[in-house]
Amino acid sequence: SIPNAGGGDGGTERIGALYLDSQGFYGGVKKGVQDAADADSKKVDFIESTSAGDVSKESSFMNTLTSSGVSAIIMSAVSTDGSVPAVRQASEAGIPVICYNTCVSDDAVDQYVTAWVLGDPLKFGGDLGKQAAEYFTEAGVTDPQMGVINCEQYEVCQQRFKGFSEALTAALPGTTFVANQEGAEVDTAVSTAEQMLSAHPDLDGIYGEAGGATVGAYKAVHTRGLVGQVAVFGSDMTSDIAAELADGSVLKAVVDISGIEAGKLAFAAAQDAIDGTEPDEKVVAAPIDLYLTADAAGWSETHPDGLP
Amino acid sequence: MSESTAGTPAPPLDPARDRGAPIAEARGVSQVYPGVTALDGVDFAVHAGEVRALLGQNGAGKSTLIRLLSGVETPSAGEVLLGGRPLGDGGVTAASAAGVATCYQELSLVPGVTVAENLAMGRWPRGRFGIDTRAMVERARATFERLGADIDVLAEVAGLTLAQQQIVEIGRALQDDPRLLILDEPTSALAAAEVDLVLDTVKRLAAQGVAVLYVSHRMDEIRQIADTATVMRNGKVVETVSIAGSDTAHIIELMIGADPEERAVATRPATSGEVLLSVADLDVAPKLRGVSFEGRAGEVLGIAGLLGSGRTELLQAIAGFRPASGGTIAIAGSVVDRPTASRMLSLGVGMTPEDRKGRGVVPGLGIDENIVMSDFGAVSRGGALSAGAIATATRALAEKLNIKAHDLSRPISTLSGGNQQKAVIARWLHADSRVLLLDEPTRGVDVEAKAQIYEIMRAVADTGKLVVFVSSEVEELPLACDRVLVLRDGGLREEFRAPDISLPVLLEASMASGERRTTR
Amino acid sequence: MTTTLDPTTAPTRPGGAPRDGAVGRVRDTFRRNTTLVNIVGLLVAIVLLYLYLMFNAVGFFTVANQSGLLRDAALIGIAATGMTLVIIAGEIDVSTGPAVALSSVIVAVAMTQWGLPALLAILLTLVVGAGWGALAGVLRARFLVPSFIATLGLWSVLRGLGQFGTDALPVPLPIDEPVMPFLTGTIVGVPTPAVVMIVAFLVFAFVARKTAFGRSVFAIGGNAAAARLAGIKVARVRIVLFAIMGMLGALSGVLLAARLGSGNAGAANGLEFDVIAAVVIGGTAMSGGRGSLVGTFLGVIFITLIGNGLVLLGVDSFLQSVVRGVIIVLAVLLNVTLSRKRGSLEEN
Amino acid sequence: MTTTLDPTTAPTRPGGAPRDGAVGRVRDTFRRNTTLVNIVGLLVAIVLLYLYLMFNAVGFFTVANQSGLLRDAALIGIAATGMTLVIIAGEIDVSTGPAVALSSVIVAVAMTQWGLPALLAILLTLVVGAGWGALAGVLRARFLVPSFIATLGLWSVLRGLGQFGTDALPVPLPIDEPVMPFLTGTIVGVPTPAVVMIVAFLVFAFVARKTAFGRSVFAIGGNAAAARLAGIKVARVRIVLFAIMGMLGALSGVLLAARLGSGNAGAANGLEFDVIAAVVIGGTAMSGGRGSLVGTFLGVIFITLIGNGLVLLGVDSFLQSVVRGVIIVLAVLLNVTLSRKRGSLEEN
Ligand SMILES: Nc1ncnc2c1ncn2[C@@H]1O[C@H](COP(=O)(O)OP(=O)(O)OP(=O)(O)O)[C@@H](O)[C@H]1O
Ligand SMILES: Nc1ncnc2c1ncn2[C@@H]1O[C@H](COP(=O)(O)OP(=O)(O)OP(=O)(O)O)[C@@H](O)[C@H]1O
Ligand SMILES: [Mg+2]
Ligand SMILES: [Mg+2]
Repeated sequence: SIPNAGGGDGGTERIGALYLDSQGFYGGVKKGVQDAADADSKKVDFIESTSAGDVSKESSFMNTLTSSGVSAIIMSAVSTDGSVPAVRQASEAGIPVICYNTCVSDDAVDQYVTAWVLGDPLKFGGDLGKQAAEYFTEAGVTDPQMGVINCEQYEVCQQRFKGFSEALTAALPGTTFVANQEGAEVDTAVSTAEQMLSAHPDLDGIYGEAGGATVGAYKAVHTRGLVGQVAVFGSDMTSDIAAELADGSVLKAVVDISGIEAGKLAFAAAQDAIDGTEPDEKVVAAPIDLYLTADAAGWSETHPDGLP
Repeated sequence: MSESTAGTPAPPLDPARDRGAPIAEARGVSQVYPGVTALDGVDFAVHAGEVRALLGQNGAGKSTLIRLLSGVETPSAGEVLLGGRPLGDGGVTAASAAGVATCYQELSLVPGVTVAENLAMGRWPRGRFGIDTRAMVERARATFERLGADIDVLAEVAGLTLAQQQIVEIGRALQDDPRLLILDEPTSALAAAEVDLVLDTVKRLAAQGVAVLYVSHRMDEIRQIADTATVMRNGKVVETVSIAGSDTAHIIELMIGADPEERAVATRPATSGEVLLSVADLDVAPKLRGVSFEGRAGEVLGIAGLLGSGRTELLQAIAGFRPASGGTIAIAGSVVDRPTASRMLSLGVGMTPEDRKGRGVVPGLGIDENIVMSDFGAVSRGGALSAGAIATATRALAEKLNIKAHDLSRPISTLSGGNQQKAVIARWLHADSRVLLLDEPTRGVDVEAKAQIYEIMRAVADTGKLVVFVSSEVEELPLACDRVLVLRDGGLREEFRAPDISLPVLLEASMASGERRTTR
Repeated sequence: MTTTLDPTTAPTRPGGAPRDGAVGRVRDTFRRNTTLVNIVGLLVAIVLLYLYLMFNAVGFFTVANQSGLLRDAALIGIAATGMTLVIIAGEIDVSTGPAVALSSVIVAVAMTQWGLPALLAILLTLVVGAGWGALAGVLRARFLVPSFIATLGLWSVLRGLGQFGTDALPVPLPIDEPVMPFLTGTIVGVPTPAVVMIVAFLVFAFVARKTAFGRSVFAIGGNAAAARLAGIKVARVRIVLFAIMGMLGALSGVLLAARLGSGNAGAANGLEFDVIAAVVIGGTAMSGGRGSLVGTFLGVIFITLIGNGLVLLGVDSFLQSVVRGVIIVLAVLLNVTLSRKRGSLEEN
Repeated sequence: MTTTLDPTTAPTRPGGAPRDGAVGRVRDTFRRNTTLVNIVGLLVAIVLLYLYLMFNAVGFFTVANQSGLLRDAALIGIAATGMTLVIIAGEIDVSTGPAVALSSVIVAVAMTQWGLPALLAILLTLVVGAGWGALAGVLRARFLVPSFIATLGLWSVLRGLGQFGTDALPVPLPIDEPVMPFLTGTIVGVPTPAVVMIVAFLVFAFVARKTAFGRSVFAIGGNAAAARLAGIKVARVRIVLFAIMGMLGALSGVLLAARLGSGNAGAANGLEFDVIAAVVIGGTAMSGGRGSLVGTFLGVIFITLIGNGLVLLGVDSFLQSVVRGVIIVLAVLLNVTLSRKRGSLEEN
C-alpha cells in the first residue's frame, strides 16, 4: 500500500477512531489506544466518532476520515456486509484499516483490512455457555430453561448467542430457550427481564448478551425475589457488574473482552501498518476472559476507574 | 340613530313580484350544529341588481345563511339554488363558478403571503412556466385601482393593519365581476373614508346589475345602499321589508322581537373627578408624536381618528403592551417609570383589544374563566382557585353587564359577539381597573348590544373610573362620550366636549380640511 | 336617562341555572366535555386489554407483574404529568429521555464522587434538572425559538454531556446507603416509584384545575395573545412550565438510578416519544388548550400495558415496535374521532 | 368648545407609497421579505465556517472531502426538500429515518430476492414509499390524527418492519449490476446523490413558487380555513404532500443502499431530526405558512458542514453531540431574532 501523506516521522500523527456504540467497552478501547500512544511517546491526534450502530453514519465518518487523509483508521465495524464499501474506500485510498471487536466479512478482511483485533464472538458466547453448562450440571439441572436479553440490532450479538446456545446445548441437550427479547440498554433490559420472569416462572437462567442486558437481568431477579432460583450469565465487565459478581448470589459468570487491551493491540497494529511492517498474522487475538465470583474483586482492583 | 322619527310599520314586500329568476335562492334550509339550530326552515331569494340587507341580532343566523349560499357548508335540510340550479354539495368551487363571491365575516386571508397572492388564491393564473406571477400582480393592482383603494399588492398580508386586510378581503370578492356579491360585515373594521369606498363600490355594482347581499349592524349604511332588508331572528326569517318604507325603529323591533326602548346615555360636559390618567408628550414610534392628554374619574373619553391614525397604538402604549419611545404616562398622579404590561395592570389599567376573536377571548375556556383571567388572586382561597368565589364573582358581573348565558361555565365561543365583548369588558371590572381602555368594543355587535355597551361604559364611569373609548363608527362617539379627542397626523389635534360633539365636526376634524378626501 | 337594558328578550332559562336531575347533569357534562368521552373510551380499552391479557398472557395477572407494570408506568407517568401541561400550553418537549438519563448520572456522581448524602444529591439533581428546563423555557419564551427546536437541541446536549462525562459507563450508586433502596422498594405493597407517580398526578391534577398557574397554561394554549392581553404573564408561565418539566425528568432520573443501582447516560432512549404518545392518547390536543391529567394517567397505563403484554405474549421484539406504532395511531385516531363527533364542524 | 390641540407637529409620510430607486427597492424587499434576511445570514455563517475549517481542519478543503460533504448533504437534503413543504403546510414528519432505512432494504430485497431489474426495483421502492407517506397523509387529512402522532406511529412501524424482515442484517445488493454503482458514482465530478439533491431542490423550488400545488401548501399552512374557503382541496393537498415526502424518503433510501452496497434496516437513525433542523435553520417557520427552499438548501449545507468539521477537528465523539445541539439552537435563535419584526406586538 502507498505510504501515507499526513503521517510521518516526528510530526503529529492523525489516527481515526470509530466506536460502534456508546457502551462502556468503547470507553475502554479509547483509553487503551490513548495509553498506548502515550507509552509510545508519540504525539497522536485522534479523530473519533461514534457510529451508533448505524451503517450510514459509519459510512459518512469513514468517508470524512479517508478524505482528510488520516494515517490509519481504527474501527469497530457496524456490519459484516454493510460496512464493506466504507472499508474498501479507505483501503483503496491507501489508509490502513485496523478492526477491533467487529469487522467486515472474511473476504473483505483479506482484501482491505490490515489487522483485526478479534475477540471471536462465537468463542465469546461459547466460553460463557460452557460455564453455564458447568453451573447447571453442578446444580443438578439437566434441562435448564433459559431466557435471553439480547442486543440483536448488532450483528455481533447474534454471533454471541449462537456461541452460547451451541455450547450450552452441546453439554446439556435438554436446554430450552423459552424467551428472547431485546434489551441492550439497561432500562429496557430491566423491565423486559422482569416481564420475562412473569411470563416464565420456571426460568432457570438468563443470558445477558451485553453489559446493559446483564445488569437488567440480575436487577430483575433481585426485584422479583428469585435469588437462588434464577442464575444470570452475563457479558462485559463494569464496576457494578464486578460488584454483583463478587456477591455471587445471582450473577454466576461474566465473559469479557478488555476494551483497554483491545485498544492497545489496535494501536500497536496501527503503528506497524504506518511503519510499513507487515503483520505476521492478520487476526490478532484479543484475550477473552471469563470471570467468576472469585475473580471479581481482582478485576475491581485492577480497574479502579471502571473502564473495562 | 339619525333616522326617521315615525314608528309606522312598512308593508311587507310582495314576494311574488316578478323580477325573473333569483340569482340565489334558499328553499326551506335548516342548519343544525351540535346543540344549536342556527337556521330553521329559511326561505330566501335575491335578484339581479338588488342590494339586499340582511339584518338581525348577533347569532340570528346571518353568517350561517351566507355560508350556505357560498357553498362553504351544505344545509342539514332544504336546498340552495344558484342561478336556478341546485348547488348540491358542489362546495365553494361550484358556488364561485355560479358567480357568487363572498367576503366572509371572519378574516380569511393567508398572512404569510402577498396581497396579490391572496387575491389569486385557488385560481392562480397559469403561464408558460407555472403560475404567471406578473399577471397575478397586475390583476390585483387593477382590482384595487377599480376599488380606489391604496394597497401595496406586493406587501405581505401579515404586515397590514386590520383595516387594510379587510379591504383586501373586499377586493378579493370583487375581482371576478361576480353576479352575486355577499359582504358579511365588511365595514366593521373600517373608518368613515374606507366605508364610503365600499358603499360606493356596492352602488356601482348594483347599477351594473350585480346582486348584493349586505350584512351590517350599522343602520345608516343600510339606509344609504340597500333597497330591501331581510330581517332574521333566532334562525328564522322574520320579514323582508323595503328600506325606504320602514323606519329604523320598526326594523329594530323586527330584529329583537319587541319594542325598542328609547335609550340615550347621559353625557356630561365636564367632570371634576380626580385625574386618573395623564399622558405627557408621548411618542410611539413610528406613528405618534407628542401626545398629551388627561382623563378623569367619572369620564367617558372618546378618541376619534381615521383608520391608521394610531388610536390602537396609543391604547397599547398606555396599557404597556407597546413600548413608548418618549414621554411619560402617569396613573392617578404618579408617573410610571417603566410602563410594562404587568406594571400597568397592577396600577389598574385594563385594555380590551380591537380584534376580539383573535386576541380577546380564549375560545375553549368557560365564560367565567375568561372573565377571572385578569385576576386569579381575587377568586383564590388559600392559594387555590375557589369554584364558589368564581361563580359569585362572575355571576354578579354577568348580571351587571347583562351577559346572556344560561351557564357561565360554557365555553365563551358559544356566546354571540356582543356578549363575548361584554365578557371581555367584565374581565377588567373583575380586575377592578380604574382606567378602562376599550378599543373598538362595539365592532360587529348588533344595535341592541351596542346600546348596552354604551350604558355599561357610562355605568362604569359613574363608579369613579375612567373609560377611554375608541371607535371607528364616528357616529357613536357623540352618543356615548363626555369628551372626544381627535388623533390626526400623528398627534392629538382637537378636543370636543359634550354637548358640542357631533358627527360632522368629528369627521371634519379627523380628516382635517386640507387633506380631506372627496368621497363624502 | 339610563334604563335597564333588556327586560324583554327572554333567555329561555334564567342565567346560570343548571339543568335539573342527575341524569341531565351527566348528559350535560358529557356533551360539554369531550375529554370525558375519551376517558370512558380509554377505560373500556384498558379493561378489554386486561381481560385479554389475563386469559392469554401467562404470568400477567400476578402480583409481581402488576407491580412491575406499575414501576414501568412510573417512568413514563411522572414525566407525562408535566408533559400534559406542556402540550396543553401548545408546546412540546422532546428532551425527556436524555434528561432522565443525565439526571440518573448526576445523582449517582453526586453521591459517589462528590460524597453528598442521598437527599442532598437528589435535591441537587432536581435543581439542575429544573435549571436546564428553565433554559429551554427561556429560549422559547424570551427568544421565540420553537420549543421543538429548543428541546431538540437540549436533547442532543444532554445526551452528549452524560456520555462525555461518564465515558458511557454506568456510575454505580454507593451500596450501603438507605435512601435509594427505599426509592426502589415498596410502600404498603405498592412500588415507591408508582406512589411517587400517583402523587405527581394528584398534584398536577390540582395544579391544572385549581391554580392560577394551571389555568394560565390552559389560557395560553387556547389563545396566547388573548392571555397576554388579559394580563397573564405568558413568558413567565412558559419558563416555569419547562422548568417543572425539567424537574420531573430529573425526578424520573433519580428513580431510574435507584432501580438500576447506577446512573446510565445511555438509558431512557426514546422515552420522550412514549411520554408524548401517552399524553396524546389520553386526549390532550397537540394544538394546545385542551387536555386532562386523568386522561394522561389512563394513557400511561394503556401504553405500559401494551408494552408489558407484547413481551409476555412473546412477540418478536422487532414486531413489537410495529404493533406499538399501529396501536398508538389507532388509539389517537379513536380519540380524535370520538371528540370530533361532539365538537364543531371546524377542522383546524 | 372646540380647541385645537397641536397644529404644529409635522405630518408623517403618507403610508403605502413605494420607495423610489434601486437602493430603496432592495431595502424594501429586505423589509418585506424576512426570509431574505435569514438567507443572507446563513450565507455569511457558511462562509465563515468554511474559512475557519479551511485553516483549522486538516484535510477539509480537499476534493475528496468536499465531495464527501456533498454526499452527506444529499442524504439530508433530498428529504429536506419535501420536509420544507411539509413544515410550510404546518405539519411535521418524524418518520424519515426509518423510511429511508426500510426503503434501502426494499430496493435490495427487490433486486436480490425477487430478481427485479434495478430500475424496476427502484420504481417499486418509490411507489411503496409514496404509499406509506400517503397513508400518513390520509390519517392526518381525513381522520385528523395530528401529523406528529401519525408519523411517529409510522416511525415505529417502519423501523420494526425493516428489522423484523431482515433480522436486522444487511441485505447485500447484487454485485454485477450497473445502475446502483452509477447512483453512487459521480457525474462530471459531482457525486450522483448530490446531483439528485440539486435537481430535487430545483424542482421543489419551482413547485413551491410556481405551481398551484405549491402555493396551496403555503395557503394551507398560513390559514387552512381560508384556503378551504378559497376552494383549495385541503385534504387532497395534505395527502399528496405526505406521499411526496414518503417518496423522497424512499429515494434517499435507494441512494443510501447504493452507497452502502446493501439495504440496512438500522440505518439513518435519527435522520429526521437532522432534516427538520436543517429546514428550520433555513428559516422555515414551524408554525407553517412561511419558508423557502433556498433557505433549506443553506440549512442542509450548514448542518452537514458542522458535522464534518466536528469530526475533522478531532472533537471528542460525545462532545460532538453537545456542540451540535448548541449550534442548532443558536442558528435558529439567530434566525428568529433576525426575522422578528421590530416593535411587533406579535409574540406567537
Ligand atoms: N360552526 C359552528 N358550530 C356551532 N355553532 C355555530 C357554528 N357557526 C355558527 N354557530 C351558531 O349558530 C348561530 C348563528 O350564528 P351566525 O354566525 O349565523 O350568526 P350571525 O347572525 O352571523 O351573528 P353575528 O351578527 O354575530 O355575525 C349562533 O348561535 C352560533 O353560535
Ligand atoms: N389583524 C391584526 N391582528 C393583530 N394585530 C393587529 C391586526 N391589525 C392591527 N393590529 C395591531 O394594531 C396596530 C394598529 O393597527 P391600525 O393601524 O389599524 O391601528 P391604528 O393605527 O390605531 O388605527 P386605528 O385608529 O384604526 O386603530 C397594528 O400595529 C397591530 O399591532
Ligand atoms: Mg355573522
Ligand atoms: Mg385600531
